[in-house]
This record gives sequence, structure tokens and C-alpha cells, in this order.
Amino acid sequence: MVFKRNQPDTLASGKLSLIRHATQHVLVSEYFVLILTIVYFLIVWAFVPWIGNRSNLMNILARVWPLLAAAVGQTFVLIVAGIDLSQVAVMAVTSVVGTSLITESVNPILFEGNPIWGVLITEQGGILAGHPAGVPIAIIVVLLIGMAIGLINGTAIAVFRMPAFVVTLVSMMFFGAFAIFLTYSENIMNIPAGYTGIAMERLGPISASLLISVLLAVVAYMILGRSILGRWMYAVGLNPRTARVSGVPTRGVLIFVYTFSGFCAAVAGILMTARLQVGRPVAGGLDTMLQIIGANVIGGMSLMGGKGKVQWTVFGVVFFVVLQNSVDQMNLDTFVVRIVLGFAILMAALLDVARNRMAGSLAQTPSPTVGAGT
Amino acid sequence: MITRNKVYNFALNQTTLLLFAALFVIFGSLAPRFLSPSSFQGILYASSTLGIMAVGITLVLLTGGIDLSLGSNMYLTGVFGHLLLNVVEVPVWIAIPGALMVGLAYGALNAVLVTRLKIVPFVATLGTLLMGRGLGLVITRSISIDFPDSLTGLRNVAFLGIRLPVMVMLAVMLLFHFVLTRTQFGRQMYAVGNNGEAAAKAGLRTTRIVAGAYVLCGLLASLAGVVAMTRLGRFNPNFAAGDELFAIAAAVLGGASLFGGIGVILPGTLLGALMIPMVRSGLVFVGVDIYRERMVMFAIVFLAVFIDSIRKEQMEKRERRTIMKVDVEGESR
Amino acid sequence: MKRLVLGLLVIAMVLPGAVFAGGRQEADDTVTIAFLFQDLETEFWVAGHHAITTTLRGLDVRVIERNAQNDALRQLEHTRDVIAQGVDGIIVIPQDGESALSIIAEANRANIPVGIFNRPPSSEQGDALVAVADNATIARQAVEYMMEEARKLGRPVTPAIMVGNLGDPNAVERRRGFYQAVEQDPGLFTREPIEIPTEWNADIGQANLESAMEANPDIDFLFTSSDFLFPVIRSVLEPRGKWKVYGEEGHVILGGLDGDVTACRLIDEGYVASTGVQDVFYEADSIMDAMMAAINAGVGRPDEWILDPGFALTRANFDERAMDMWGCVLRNQ
Amino acid sequence: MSPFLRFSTINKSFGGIHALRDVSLEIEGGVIVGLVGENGAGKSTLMNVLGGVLEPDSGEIHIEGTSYAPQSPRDATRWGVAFIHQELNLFTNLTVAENLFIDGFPTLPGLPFVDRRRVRRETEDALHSVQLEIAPGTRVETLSPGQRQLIEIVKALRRDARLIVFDEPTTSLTSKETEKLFGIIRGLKAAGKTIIFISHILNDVEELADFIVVLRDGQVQGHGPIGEFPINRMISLMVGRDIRNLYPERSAHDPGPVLLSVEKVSQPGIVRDIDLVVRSGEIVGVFGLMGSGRTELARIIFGLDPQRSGQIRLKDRTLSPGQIRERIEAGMAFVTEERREEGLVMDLSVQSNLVLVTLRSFLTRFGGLTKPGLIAMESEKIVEQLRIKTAGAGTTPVKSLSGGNQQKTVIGKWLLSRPDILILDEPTRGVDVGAKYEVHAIVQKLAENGAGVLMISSELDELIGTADRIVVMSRGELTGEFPRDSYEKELILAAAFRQSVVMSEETGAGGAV
Repeated sequence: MVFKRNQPDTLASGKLSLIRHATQHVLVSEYFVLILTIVYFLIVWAFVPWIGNRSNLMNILARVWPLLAAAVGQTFVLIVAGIDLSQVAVMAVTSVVGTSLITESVNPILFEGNPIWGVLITEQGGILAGHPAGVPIAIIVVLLIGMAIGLINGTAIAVFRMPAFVVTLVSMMFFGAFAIFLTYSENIMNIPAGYTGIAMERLGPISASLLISVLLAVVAYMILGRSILGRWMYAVGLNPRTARVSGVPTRGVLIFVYTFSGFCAAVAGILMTARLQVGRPVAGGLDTMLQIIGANVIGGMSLMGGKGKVQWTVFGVVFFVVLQNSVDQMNLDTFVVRIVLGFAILMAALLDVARNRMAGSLAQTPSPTVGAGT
Repeated sequence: MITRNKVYNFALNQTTLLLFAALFVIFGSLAPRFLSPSSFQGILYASSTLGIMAVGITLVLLTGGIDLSLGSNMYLTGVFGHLLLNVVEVPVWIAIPGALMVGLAYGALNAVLVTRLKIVPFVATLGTLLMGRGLGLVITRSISIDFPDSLTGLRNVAFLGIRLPVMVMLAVMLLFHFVLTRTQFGRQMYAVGNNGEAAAKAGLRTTRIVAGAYVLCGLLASLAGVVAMTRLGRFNPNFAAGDELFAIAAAVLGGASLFGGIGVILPGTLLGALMIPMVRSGLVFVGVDIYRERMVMFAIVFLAVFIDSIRKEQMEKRERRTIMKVDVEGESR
Repeated sequence: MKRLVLGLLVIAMVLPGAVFAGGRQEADDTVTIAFLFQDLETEFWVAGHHAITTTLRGLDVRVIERNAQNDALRQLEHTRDVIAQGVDGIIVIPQDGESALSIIAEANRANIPVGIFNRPPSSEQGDALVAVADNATIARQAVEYMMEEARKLGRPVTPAIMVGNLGDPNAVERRRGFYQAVEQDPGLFTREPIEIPTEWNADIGQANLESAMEANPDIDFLFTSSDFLFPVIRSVLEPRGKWKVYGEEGHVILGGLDGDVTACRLIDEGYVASTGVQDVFYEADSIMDAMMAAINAGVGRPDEWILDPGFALTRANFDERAMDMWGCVLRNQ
Repeated sequence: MSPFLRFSTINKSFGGIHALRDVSLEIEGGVIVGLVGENGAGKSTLMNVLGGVLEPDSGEIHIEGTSYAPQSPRDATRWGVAFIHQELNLFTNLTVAENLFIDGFPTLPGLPFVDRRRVRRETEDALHSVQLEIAPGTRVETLSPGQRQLIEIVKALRRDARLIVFDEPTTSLTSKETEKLFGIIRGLKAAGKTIIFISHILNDVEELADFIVVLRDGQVQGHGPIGEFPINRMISLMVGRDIRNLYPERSAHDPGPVLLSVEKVSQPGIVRDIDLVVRSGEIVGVFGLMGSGRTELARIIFGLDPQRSGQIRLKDRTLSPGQIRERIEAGMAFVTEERREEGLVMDLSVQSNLVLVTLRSFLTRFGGLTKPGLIAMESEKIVEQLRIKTAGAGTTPVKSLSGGNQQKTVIGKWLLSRPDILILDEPTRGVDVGAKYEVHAIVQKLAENGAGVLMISSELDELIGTADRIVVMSRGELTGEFPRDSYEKELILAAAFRQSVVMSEETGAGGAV
């Protein structure tokens, strides 16, 4: 494919156009963020040798899973041109409820008189403590709560057509305060191994968190790429009116997407709590929310809806965690992290703008397709 | 003759005002002192910073964009104010304009990212949010900064019982109410927000208008930062983190739409800005238990947004033109 | 447009490289100690950080610092990072008691001595050097002195407490300490203490204090969970003519915790009755000595609790004990 | 005396498609020029070049002898060239006065504030000049299309435009408004303005224009005084082939059982007491002028809009109001008027659009997973069947297709669901002549296979050429029904206007539209 340019026909320019052509193909390809991450990691490795050792790689992976679980839910919401700021609050509520159900012992002085005393917790610890199927039941309850909060958001947005930004912002604040209210800000200790084991690396980096998170990503990929629901989501994201006329249950799709986002946040809450081995009513706050959305944006998600894939989000999350880990390893000020992350987000956005423009011009040539769905 | 329809119309247009009044009465009945004029002045004082931010956000929302970087802008303004006042030791009347320049530059950066480099506003301002806060923290080594009495003394300057921060807010709201309703730039902003393509076809300088919105929003955020410096006297590292979310909520409560073209400073944005501080103050007056206070507040905010969206839907239904009505007006059958 | 993008791509590649070059650390054989702290939000933490780093530098030890910015999980990652880097010892100001236990477990597993500073682990599990003061007892001591002054007035006083962010264990502990003191002599007070939420945010603290003073103008016994709010308290009391030195008409009995520079000055000037203080220097020195002893002796899992009872610097004992308070030490520099 | 406006060898092409080929034209000052041509003939491209929206690849334009090369709509306005676009450039959230002055408000002396008194006064005068008695403060969103059109005209006049281009002005006007528009245009001509009047309602062009220019495939096929261009000559030049075979031959046959029955359907303010029946194999045409409620009726039948009373049954299954999914499952399909807003998802590929409605039929056994292979095969079949010209059905986004191919994609989308009842609203708007024929051929084949068709159109000739029966709507009510053998244009139009039939002498054969 020759670029019609009015440049002299010397050999050098031939090579030059080859390089430019190659970089353009890289820019346009879907795996750009992954390539950037790998190249970036190699550069850092040259300067900071211990970043490559086993335990650091394990740390990086361990940080990916909770963030990925939540980010996948956010991807679905972004595809239908929505946004879900309440995921952090879902993590907090589920962390508190999940652990209080199964905690083996609790300091009564701290817990007496708070709202869950006698409801979820008694003198002997959580009401499910010691129960053979205690942990699985707790996990199911946690997932249901996540979905319930997602359902509330979805209904407000789909049925009453309230703006997604404000609805999920207010539910973030409300449920965030609710989590603290449940235990009057006390953390919950003594969580049985069955629950904390989820984050335990057993053979090599493999841990239940890894499996759960990857499974969630695969399910999301199948839904988005292969199922009716996925196609409906793209259609609702790009043109809700045409979708409605074509018989797509637009309200149903929206409600599903926000419920799924709540579900993913609950999964992320479980993975985080397991890793920290403590039930905390404050799970990350605004920073974690910015990370989830930042990872999606770096992955290539457009806020306009209708554009995006699960694998892009995976690449975005990996890039995000590698970046954060590398800056930590360099013992740089953590304030620098914010500047670098902000810069990375702007770079990703600029490349996205360039990609669309180039993809437009490259559309005639059979390059890998970019943009919406299959 | 007040017909049922007229009352219904009024209610439909002024839901925020009615909700505001209802809450005021409820809190008043539970804690009579809440109805005193000085308590209302306290609410105005508490919402002076949020009000100025809400005006800036309303401008950006009008053009169909969004600005997440207000909190970092305010913090950075405080940091440069600190450098000018405490390090370079410049007098207050130089430090304040100097600090405002920072906000202006911040808004200009947002404007370039959105209008020149065509980045989606949410993403552009998310990037500057992080970079702005990071820069501020690097300068202060994330240690909280104090402002001299020469600056904080301004807060007690009062005129006819209205304190300076409140005066600044009301002045900003009046000024921009006029800008939006009485100047060409203002009306063109509504046009760009309503239909960007048509605005370009009609020969309006759309990029300049949108850029103007972001620059003004940056300047107003910076002014809110200066007001906060005088009010609080001290900024710790996470000062105003997340406040932009409240400013957006305030603008939406005031009737602004996230899709552009709709939104009024008075009474809309003013009422929206007073809503949250009023509820917060009411809950303190009533003495709601400390753990329930935040939940009750956000439940009320959710209710307010819910009522506002019902209002918008009803208005839309009434606006939809009918075939038969035209006939009644039109030629005889 | 393409040239712009390619240029940006080059920058995106080169920048990380350049930044890292600056940050490269040579690994050598001197003793390396990692100091993980959760944030420098208030001057108290700065002082803690200052105390630790000066003692460490005194012992010609290489220090790696990590600020987890209030993220417990992040702090756990930092622990694993520094263990991966093979440090000789770890000093931590944990986000809360529970995550301290997780950090101790990690260090014990890697057989690296770990010191917990300022926030006690919530149980005895694992081996660690713990130099810590109990927020509740310190708060109780400060409030007890306030009550002494109240008794001198010969009339019941109206108590109020400015509560910190309920998600922060320190705030919750200090609130418990306040109630422990107040419950000892209920007769001294006209009513149940008025709770004023601040969420560690000066803006919200000021607004709610303003509402509280409006709702009950007779508040004359006010405890703040952190001294960083004193500038806000002044901004609310001063216009109400209640910012008065001890003995003057309208004086409000004030007390706080942390013991920062402002608190030292306000006690000296007579505005504030007392402030609860941790003897940060004592804590830093004692934990350092124990840590270095463990490293030199090759003890992988030292286990010792160093209790700092802390004390209340009051108007009464100001002359003798002022120099034990880090706030006053900094004030003199 | 050099002509007022001269185009010399204007060329413009978009990626291989020649929109304008060597267009040369001279237009006198102070006359009304009728510019006619099928969609895709190059009319809008020529006007966009004139208006500074597009830059010609080659060739020049001269106004009164001086070279004119506008870079933006602002330049065009400055040169006195004004446009009244079909989709009007008004801001619904602003008032009439604000829309008039949006690009340049008069200000109070020395103050940045708008001189509101002067704006109100000048707006009142301007509205008066077009006999539009509404307050300057009314918001545009409450106005009818006709009223909005008059405001666009006033906007152009206010900038003392010398050349005014009307783009399809009468399609959304009631008859009364059309008469008023003609009066105003004649007034403009008398005031020495030059008018370019673009329309595909040839009767309007015939009644109004002094000169005619016919465009086809980007070339000027003919131009000259109105006298030399009776309607049928215009058509043959426009269409480039005999008008007789404009629509496929409609073989008469007796329709089958009733498929769709609409009984006493009403919705206050929209439609009242509609009774309508569509039989298998029958094409029922619905004719009505703008604002007659025909599109609203279609949306109510399909469940997009609410229905207060009455009953709609499809093959004796009663359909509950507002349930779209239920109607699709029962076998109803709806090709809407707004192709871009409600017909297609522009950024998705042709294939994704085609299968959007019938996704459920592509399921694998387990879960909601679709079979990509089957989807590709089915959509390829439809692309061949309807001869949709596209580079790769799976890859190219629909927005890169021509109007005709896009419309075929929308119809293809619904064909996959094998509908019993197909409702079409303005099926051939914005479609070139060749594709128009093919669209009608597809629809007729569908009818022959036993489906019932309800076709809504504002072009009476199209309905006469294709429908078995025509019902007429006016002001939300059915006002007439005409079987195929007794199509009388005047009677149908009268029913549409709901006026007594006045056989005006001068209109002769052609009915006054």
C-alpha cells in the first residue's frame, strides 16, 4: 500500500514511509496499549532491575484482579454511553456486609449498639460463622447486594431518564455513608481462611482472584462479542432511537448493564477484602473510582458510547497497574504518580482522536477494523 | 383568574424552588431557630464557594461539555496564593490577581484540549484534574498551607450585614446571569449548546464560544479558591477533592442539562448551589445522629434530582406539538 | 495531524525513560530502612514524619519513603514492594489497626523487623515493635482539663464536639475518648454533647459549626478532634464575639488533639484550654533504638510494645511541658 | 451587462464519485430560477459550493463580475448569499428575536449588553413584513414548520441578502403557508432580489420560476425560460428516461384475507376515529399533506406513540398500545421516515444493521450466543437479493453508503423478519431515481408473496404509480378512500385539502398543489 505523498523518490524516503506506515498500523491496531505497556515495562526494567523479580510481578498481578473486575462492569456502562461512579460505594457496602456475616469473633464493646448488632453479628461473631457453607452464602449475599444497588441506578436512569452522572454520584455518596453507618466505622477482623484464601496465591501467581477475575472478563467478552445482548448494547450506545424502533428492549439493556456493573463492583469488593483480610467500610474512595475510569479510558473506551471492547479494558488496567507499580518502585514521590497518570490519560485520548482520523483514512485499505462491534 | 392549569404550569417550572421551600419549612418546624435570618445568612456563607463553582460549571454544561478539574484548580490557586503571600511575601492585592492567573491558565489549558485537540471534555478535564492536583502536591510536599491574616481578615468585611464571600458569590451570579441573558456571547452559548452544527452554519464562532466557557469556568474556579482561602485560612492536601462533583450536582439541581443548551444562573444555579448546604445545615439544626446525617442528606438530593427529571419529562410532553390543536387555530373546517 | 501524533508518541516513550534516570537508586550495602506512612494531611503527620526521618538520618541509614495516601491496600502493596527490594527494616504509620496486622504478617513471613508507629495494631498477633499512644486516653486527658476549667465557672456548660471523618479510626477513637471524659461528670453539662460532623474537611467543618452555633448559641465548651480545625473555629467564633481569651466575657472553653504549632500558640495566648499530645519524639527515638538493636543483633522478628501515654498540654502545665510538644518545638524554630 | 451570478466549469468529487461535472451557468439578477433534479443529481453539492460549505475541486464563481470563493458560511453571508435550508437552522431553546439576531445583536451604546428594545422593535417589523403575527419572545420550539420557515426567510432578509436560495421549502408547509410563501417570494423578486428555488414538487416550480435549470448526474441537462420547460419535459430531462416506467408494472389481482385492522383508533390532539384495513398482497397508500397526522398514525400502529382508544389487530391478535416487541413478533415491520435517526445505526456495519431486528433467530443452542457464520450468510443473501452496493457487508459502516443503499439496508433489515405487514413512511425520500425503482420493486415482490403493505408518502404520483388503494388523511382524520381504478388527482388532493373542489381554469390538467 503506497502512500501518495509528494516527497522525493529517494531510497531514504522509501524507508521513511515504511516506518511511518508501520507506526500508523501500530497506532491503529487494537493492541497498541498492550504493546505500549510491554515496551514501557522493558524500558523501566533497564533502569530498575528488581521490578522484574518474581515477587514484584506477583504484586503487579495481585493488584490487577480487583481493578479489572470493577473495570469490566464500567466498560459495559460506558458502551451504552452511561457512567457508574457508585462502584466504589458498592465495594465498601459489600466488604462490610460480607465480612460481618462470617467473622469468627468481634470485640463486643466496639460493635454493641451499631445497626448490624444482632442482625448480622452477635457475641459469637457473624451469624454464618462456623456454618459449613458460611463463606459461599456470604459471597452470594454480597453479589445480590451489588446487583441490587446496580438495579436501583439502572431503574432511575432507564425508567425515569435521570442523568447517569448525577444518579451514580449520589448513590456513591449515599451507599458510601451507609457502609460506614453499618458498623459505626469499625473494621471487621478475624475473617475465616475460606474467604481470605481467595486472594492467596497457591501455585505460582495463580489465585482464586485471578480465576474469578479472568472468568468475569471472559464472560463479559462473550456477552459483548458473541451474544445478542452485546449487539444490543452497541446499538443502544450508538443510536437508542433506532434500537427502540428495531425492537431492542432499550430499558431492559440499560437496567441489565447497571446491574452487571454493580455485580462486578461486588466481585471487586470481595477480591479486595480477601487480599486485605479486613472488612473495611471505606474501600478506596474517589481515587479508586478515578483508577477504574482512567483504566477504561487508557484502554481506548470513548465516553460517547458505542465504542469499546473488553480486551481494551484489560490492556488499560494492566497499563495502569504497571505504571503505578513502576513509579512506586522508583521511590518517586507519589504526587508524581498523579501527574504521570493524568498525562497518560491525555495521551491515550489524543491517540484515540488520531486513531479515529487515521482509521477513517485507512478504512479503504483492509487494515484490522477499529471501532464498534463486529 | 388562577386556573388549575396556570398553577400546574407554575409548579412545573419552579419545582426546585418549591422543593427548597418545602425543606425549609420542614427543618423550620423541627428546629424553629433554623428559620432565623442569621441562619439563612449562614447557609449563604457556607455555599459561597460552591455557588461560584456552580456558575462556572453551568457555563460549561450549557455548551454540552463537562469540567472535572475545578477541585484541582482551586487547590493549585491556593498553592500559588501561598507561594505569593508566604514565600515571595507580596501584598494581598497583588497575590489575589496572581493566583487568579493560575486559574485562568488552567481553564485555557482545558479549552485548548477540548476545542483544539478535540479531546472528549470528560477525559480532558480528568487528565488535568490529576495533573493539577499532582503539581500542587509536588510544590507543597503534600503539607497543608496556611494563609496570613492579611488575607483571612477579608472574610469579616461586611456590607449591610452581607459578608464579603457572599457578596462575591451574588455579584458573580448577577454578572453571569446578565452575561448569559443579555449579551451576544451568552445567547450564542445557548445556541451552540442546542445545536452545534446549526450554530456553525449560522456563522457563529463555535470553537471560540466553547473555549470561552472553559476559560471562564477555570477563572471562576480560581475565584472560588480565593474565597475559600479567605474563609478557611488553611488548605490541607486533599482540599476541594471531589468538590467539582458537588458543583455539577448543584448545577443539575438548578435545572441545567448535561446535554447542553438548558440552564439559567438565577434562580436555577443559585437554588441548586444553596440546596446541599441548606440540607446539611438543617440536619445539624435538627441534630440528626452523626452516622445518619450524610445518608439523609444524599437521600434528599436524590429526591430533588428525581423530581427535576419528572418535571423535564412533563415539560417535554406538553411541548410536543399536536396536529388537532393547530386545526382549531387554523382555517375553519 | 499525523506529525503531531507521532511527536506525542515519541514524548510518551522518552518521558518515562528520562524520569526514571533521575530516580535511579544504587543498591549498596548500607542499612536500608523503609518508612511507609499513610499521608501528611495534617501537621501532626508531618511532625511524625519529621521525627522519624531526622532520627533515621542521624544513624546514617538509607531511607526509602512511601506515601500510601490513605489507601490501606496500597500500603500493603508498599510493604510487599519494599520486602521485594530487600530492605533491612520497615517502619510503618499504618492506615488503621487492622491493616497493621496484615503488614506485620507480611514482614514476619519475610523475617524482616517491622516497627508500627502511632496507630496500635488491633491485637497482639505477630511480632512487631509497637510505639504508640492511645488516641482515646489522650483525648480523655485533654477533655478532663477542659472540665476542670468548666467547674471553676460554677455553672453548667453546653458541650459540643467537632467529629472527624467517620471512616478514620483516629477520629472514632478520639470521639470515644471525649465521651469517656464527659460521662464521668454529667452534672457539669446542660445537655447531651452536640455532635458537629466535619469529615476532616475544613469547608464542611466551618459550615456545620456555623449552623450548630446558630442552633445553640450558648455552646461554651467545644472540643475538636484535630487542631487543624482551630483556624475554622476562630473564623466562626470571632464574628460572634466568642473568640475571647480565658477570663474574658464570652470565652468558650476550647480543647483539641494533635498539638500542632497553632495549638501551642493558642494555648500560650490563652484562647485554648488544652490539647492532647503524643510525645512523638519519645516514640520515634524508642522505636528507632529497638529497631537498630534488632537489625544489629540479626533478630528477624523483634516483638515489643512501647506505650506512649501521651499527655495533655494545658494552660496550667504549659510552662513545664511545652517543650515536650512537637508543635511548640517547631514553633520555636 | 455581466450576469448576476456565473458558475464556470465547476467540478467536485467525493472519493471517486463525481458530484459536479463541468457545471457552467449564468443567472440574471432579479429573477426566480427553478433548480430541479433528482436527489443525488448534485443540487445540494452545487448549493454547498455556493454557500462556502464545500470548496470546488476546480472552476470559479462570479457575482456581478467579481470572483467569489467563499471559505465559510460567514463569507457567503457577507457577500449577500442567504440560504433557507430544508432542515432549518433554528435554535429551539431561543426566542424568535434571538434566532433572528443570533450572529449579530445590536448593543446599547458603550455597553456589551444587547439593546433589547431595538431587537424587539426590529423583530416586530420583520415579522410584520411576512404577515407572521407572533410575539418576538415566543420560543421557537412551540412553532409549526411553516412559521419556522418564515423566520428563516426573515433572517435572510435582515442581512439584506441579494441572492436567496430556497432548498425544498414547501415539503413541510400546509397549503395556506405555501400560498403565503409564494407571495413573499414574488415580493422579494419585485424588490430586485435573485432567488434560486429548489424543489421536487414540479407544480410549485412551474408556478413560480422564470427560468429553469435541470441537473442530472452532476451535469446541467438543460436550462432556459419556463416557457420551454413544461413539467413532463422537466421530468424526462431529470430522469433521463421515459416517465412511464418510473414505477414497476402493478399487476392487478384480488387481495387475500385481512391482515391488519385498525378500528376507531384515536389519540387526543393527534388522530381521531381511524378505521383502516390492509389485506394480504395489497399495497395501501396513505396520502396527506404535511401536518395531516399520517406519520403519527403509523407510529401509533407500530406502538411507538401512545394510543388512547380503539383497537389494532394483526391476524386477529389484538396488539396492546406501546408494545413494539409484541408487534415485531406478530409480524409487523416499520421503515421510518427518519432514516438516519430511526432507521440505521450509522457507525455499525451493514451486516450488523441487517441482523439487528432478527438477532434471536441466529442463536446457538446454549445461552444467548450468536452464530457469526450464519449471520454473515443470511446478510450476504439479503445484500445480493436487494443488490446493495457495499465494499464489504461485514466491515464498511453504513454511513459510507449512498442514500439509496442505506434505504435498501433498512428494508433488508425488516425483510429478514419475514413481516406480514410492512409499514413504510416516505420510503424513497433522499433516494436516487434508479434506487427508487428498485425499492418499489422490492415492496411489490413482498406484496406478491402475501404480505400487506401500508405506504405513506407526500408524493401523490408515487402512490398513484404503486398503490392498489389510496386513503387520504387531513388534520388527523381519514377524509377519503380511492380504489385503483378511480384515481383522480384533483379529488384526492381535494380530500387532502378538505376544500370543495374548484376546477380552476388555468391549472387545467395539473391539479393545484
